[in-house]
Amino acid sequence: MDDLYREIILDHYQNPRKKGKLEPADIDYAEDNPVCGDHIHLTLQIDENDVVKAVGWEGEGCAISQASASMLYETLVSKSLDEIRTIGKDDVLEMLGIPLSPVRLKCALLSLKVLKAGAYGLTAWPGEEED
Amino acid sequence: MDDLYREIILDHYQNPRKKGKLEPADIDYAEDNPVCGDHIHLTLQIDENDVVKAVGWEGEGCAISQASASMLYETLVSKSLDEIRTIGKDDVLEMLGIPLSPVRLKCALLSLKVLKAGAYGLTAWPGEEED
Amino acid sequence: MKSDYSTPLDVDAIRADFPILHQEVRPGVPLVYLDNAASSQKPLAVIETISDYYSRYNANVHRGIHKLSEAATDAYESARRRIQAFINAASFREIIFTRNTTESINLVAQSWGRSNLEPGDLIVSTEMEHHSNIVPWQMLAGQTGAVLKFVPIAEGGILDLDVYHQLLEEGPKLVTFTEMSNVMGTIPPAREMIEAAHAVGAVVHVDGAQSVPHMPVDVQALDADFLSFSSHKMCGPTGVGVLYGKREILEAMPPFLGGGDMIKRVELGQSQWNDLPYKFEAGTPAIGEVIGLGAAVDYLGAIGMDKVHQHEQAVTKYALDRLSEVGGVRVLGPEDVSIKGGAVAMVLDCAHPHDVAQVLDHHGIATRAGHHCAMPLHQHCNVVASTRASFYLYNTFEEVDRLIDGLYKVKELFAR
Amino acid sequence: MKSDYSTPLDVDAIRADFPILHQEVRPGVPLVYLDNAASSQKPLAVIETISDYYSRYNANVHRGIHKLSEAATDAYESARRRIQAFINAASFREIIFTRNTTESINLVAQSWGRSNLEPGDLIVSTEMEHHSNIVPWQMLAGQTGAVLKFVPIAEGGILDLDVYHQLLEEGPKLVTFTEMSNVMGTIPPAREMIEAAHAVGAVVHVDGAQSVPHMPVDVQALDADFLSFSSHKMCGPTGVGVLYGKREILEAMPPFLGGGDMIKRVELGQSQWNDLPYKFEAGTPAIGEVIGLGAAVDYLGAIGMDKVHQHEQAVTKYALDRLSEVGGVRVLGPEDVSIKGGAVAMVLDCAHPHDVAQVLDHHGIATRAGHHCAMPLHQHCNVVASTRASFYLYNTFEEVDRLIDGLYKVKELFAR
Ligand SMILES: Cc1ncc(COP(=O)(O)O)c(C=O)c1O
Ligand SMILES: Cc1ncc(COP(=O)(O)O)c(C=O)c1O
Repeated sequence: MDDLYREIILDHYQNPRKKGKLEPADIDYAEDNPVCGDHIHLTLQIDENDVVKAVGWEGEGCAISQASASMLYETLVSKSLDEIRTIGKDDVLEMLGIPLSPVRLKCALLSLKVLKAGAYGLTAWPGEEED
Repeated sequence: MDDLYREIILDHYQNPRKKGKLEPADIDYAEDNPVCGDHIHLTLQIDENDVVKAVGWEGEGCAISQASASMLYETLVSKSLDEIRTIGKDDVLEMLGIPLSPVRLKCALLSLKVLKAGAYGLTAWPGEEED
Repeated sequence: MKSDYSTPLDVDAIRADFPILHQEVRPGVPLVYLDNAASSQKPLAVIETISDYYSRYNANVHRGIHKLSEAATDAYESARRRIQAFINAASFREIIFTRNTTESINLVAQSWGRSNLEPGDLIVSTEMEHHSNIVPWQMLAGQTGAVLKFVPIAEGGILDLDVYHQLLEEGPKLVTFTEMSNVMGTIPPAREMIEAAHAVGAVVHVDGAQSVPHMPVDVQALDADFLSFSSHKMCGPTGVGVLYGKREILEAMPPFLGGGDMIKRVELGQSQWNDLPYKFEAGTPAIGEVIGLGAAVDYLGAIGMDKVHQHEQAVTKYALDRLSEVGGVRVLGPEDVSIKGGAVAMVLDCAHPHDVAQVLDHHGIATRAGHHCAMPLHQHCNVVASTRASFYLYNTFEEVDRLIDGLYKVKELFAR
Repeated sequence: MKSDYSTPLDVDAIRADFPILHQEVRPGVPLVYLDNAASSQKPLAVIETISDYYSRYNANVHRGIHKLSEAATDAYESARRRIQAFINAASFREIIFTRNTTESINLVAQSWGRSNLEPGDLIVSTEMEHHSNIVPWQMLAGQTGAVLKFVPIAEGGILDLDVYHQLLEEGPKLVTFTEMSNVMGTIPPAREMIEAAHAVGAVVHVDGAQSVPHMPVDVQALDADFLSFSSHKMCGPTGVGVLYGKREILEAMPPFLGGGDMIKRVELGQSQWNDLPYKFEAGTPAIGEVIGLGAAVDYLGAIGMDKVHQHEQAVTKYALDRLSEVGGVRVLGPEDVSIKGGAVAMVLDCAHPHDVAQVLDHHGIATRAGHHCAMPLHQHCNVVASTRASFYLYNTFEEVDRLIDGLYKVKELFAR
């Protein structure tokens, strides 16, 4: 049971960071995980140097999807879009640090997918860009 | 091998009776066996008492379908439409007198089907009227 | 505890027939399979029928003049007749093999719908439907200009029949609804609904994906014009579904897919369609799977669908009663098992449905989490998702106890 | 006799893999299965893969958060990737599972065709096609007002490429042809034909029902836009087929069937489609059968499709040479095995094709008689039907001898 949900995941799930919707936002993007109905809506304010000034997000869903959003989005402020581009599937999985089945992988990666789609228009799931 | 094709079937196949097309005809009907491309075209002249005056048929196909047509249609002259109506699947099979698999059954019964469809508008395969 | 809940089935004997049930998902954790509404397990008789087909008499059907093809054709057509008997259809010609319920519904929408509907014509479905009984009608409405309206869900997870009757007054051309909800288990009064729809001249399609596997269904008693169901949910293999249709309606319909077997004659300029049911079975059918479904209906028929239904009612009642003890659990849909099949969708206060399923899986209990292909229903219930336990003839009261124990573990983990 | 004909396969070892081959159709009469173009037999590995799926990890795919569903999803998607590799597709998203070749072709006709063709647009097919590659286009032409023209068959059973190039000058929107005739075995110059069609802007569909099972097919080398084939003809189970399509073309196409799994979101008013390939896989797929097909391509791939093809060429050459000794036998199509697969359709002077097949069956030899779903081709050959022997990797030179002996018996019976 121990490795099923780590303490930090339950903490981010129960106390999500950076919740809220920025208005106006330079990047404003929302998506669902069709498999299960998880939903994440991300808003970012970007300064003239392409650096993230502020982050706000809203969402509903399982502990994995919401904790992953909270953990990931918390790290975005003061990162440049170029830096953010390098964040990959493995970074998010490492952050979560638990074994995930393919279905739950989508829960875990929805936050990253929304980020990449909102910021760069990428539509593939992280890790599946090369299909 | 003996019971595969009886002598009489080979005889009717190689020397078909009543071949030809009547013109004019009171009943004129043709049909295929879609499974295998057997084709039978039957023409009948009927007198004012609903009795068959003359029979002519044309066809192409396997020994079973053509022998069955020859054997069946040979018996029609001077029968009334009412008598013909009573001819059934089993009569034809008895006439042929060999065991038939379901596919070959259609070969064997095409002649009867054409007769029933031409004379009474029945569209079902003989034996399947009650589906 | 279970003395109040009586089943007509010898469940131990039934479980012995299902090889998959006797496994541990992790060492020491035996499988409890409660995902039957998604897909059922298969008895050995079905698995062996399929192996036997491929090992002894596999061949293409209908056109072959050789022993294997004759044997395959016999078995394929015999399965059709046993499936016909299973739902009491009047003729084998009314049994069309498709891939699944979804394809059956699309066949009706595309063949019947496109040739019968005009702009402004009304199609009535319900908010309780599986996506497979919504999307094909949306597509059809887009293609024909027909209008699609939905019977809402009323208090208690049942259809709002007042609205249904109001919609009937608008003179729909087609009415379609599920005979058992795959989420809430709701069993609507199908016969009365069909009668009322017929009274205003509508053609009625019934989604039998959940009802046919779980209770007796008699298409002639129902007087349904169409009924769709899937093999994989009723002890049969994947890859095959059934569309039942009344013969005179099917006769008048144009074909759905074109190709081999569904024609009598092909010339370059035109083709002539084959007789029913072959007109609707283009190409090589799912021969082994149809034969497998034949073995499945033999299996279910020998047990008796009335008993299967009674057993599931008893297990469901027990589950509902025990769930009410847990606290913080909201069960979607009716609580009266006389109008509810064995699908129990729930939402816990303390945890998301996915997390519930994940923790349950950790304890060997297979349930399903998500919208169960019924987003509008979940929207109506004001939830994004639910965790669903769904029962079948081989589930036991002890397995319900395991489920309840699992839910207590969920609460422990999340309700801190 | 067979010393001239060399095969790269250890056919005895291969035969040992196919349980069905080791039977007598009547006491003392062993089965000779020469109906492979209709449907192939299945190796034990495929049969056991299917049983194993139903016995150990059967569950619905894609949405489940439990061990069985994860295992089923893994196996299903892994099969997709091995099938992708088998035909060298660029992405797993280009592999869509259907019921059979026929459904694959209908999918292209209905989804691509209905959204891309206008009245007067030209579709080019050929006279050599299986009905499944004619009827869907006839239906589409009827629905859209497009015009369907056919490349005729030239002397020697090959396509008349002069006419093909003339038709291309008319600027067809779609060209469709078989990569191997199921009657005459003809293998047209597919790559050149596709290149020429692309040069005039046509989209090309290739019917791979016979080519994919019998020779190496590389969709990227071919540059086909669509390729259709069936599992049951390539050592896999019935109930599943494949449509390959180039990703950018598939992306632009509307869905074919609506329902569960092919959507991202369903609201009562509208739905949003899922990503490829799921957009085209509505409802519960043929899970067990796809996994079985995965085992089949593993089996064929391990042997090597080039070797399968060489073996069939050797057996076919031997058959053609021996047939020429019999006398009174007309073989349809090419005699050069470099452009002919292992389908040998023949017409005897003395007996109807049905009767030939029936007598052969009496001697244990399974062939097929009729039009083989290719009426226009037979019309071109001026015959109503033919008897077809068709070979696969497990057929032997001795079995060809049995066929020839059988034909002598036919002559004995009928040529009196
Ligand atoms: C060339 C060709 N195309 C299409 C088909 C149709 O295949 P299926 O019946 O599996 O859909 C066949 C099979 O007979 C064929 O040989
Ligand atoms: C009520 C209902 N309708 C339709 C379907 C679709 O069935 P299939 O996926 O077998 O096409 C399901 C299965 O989930 C169902 O429960």
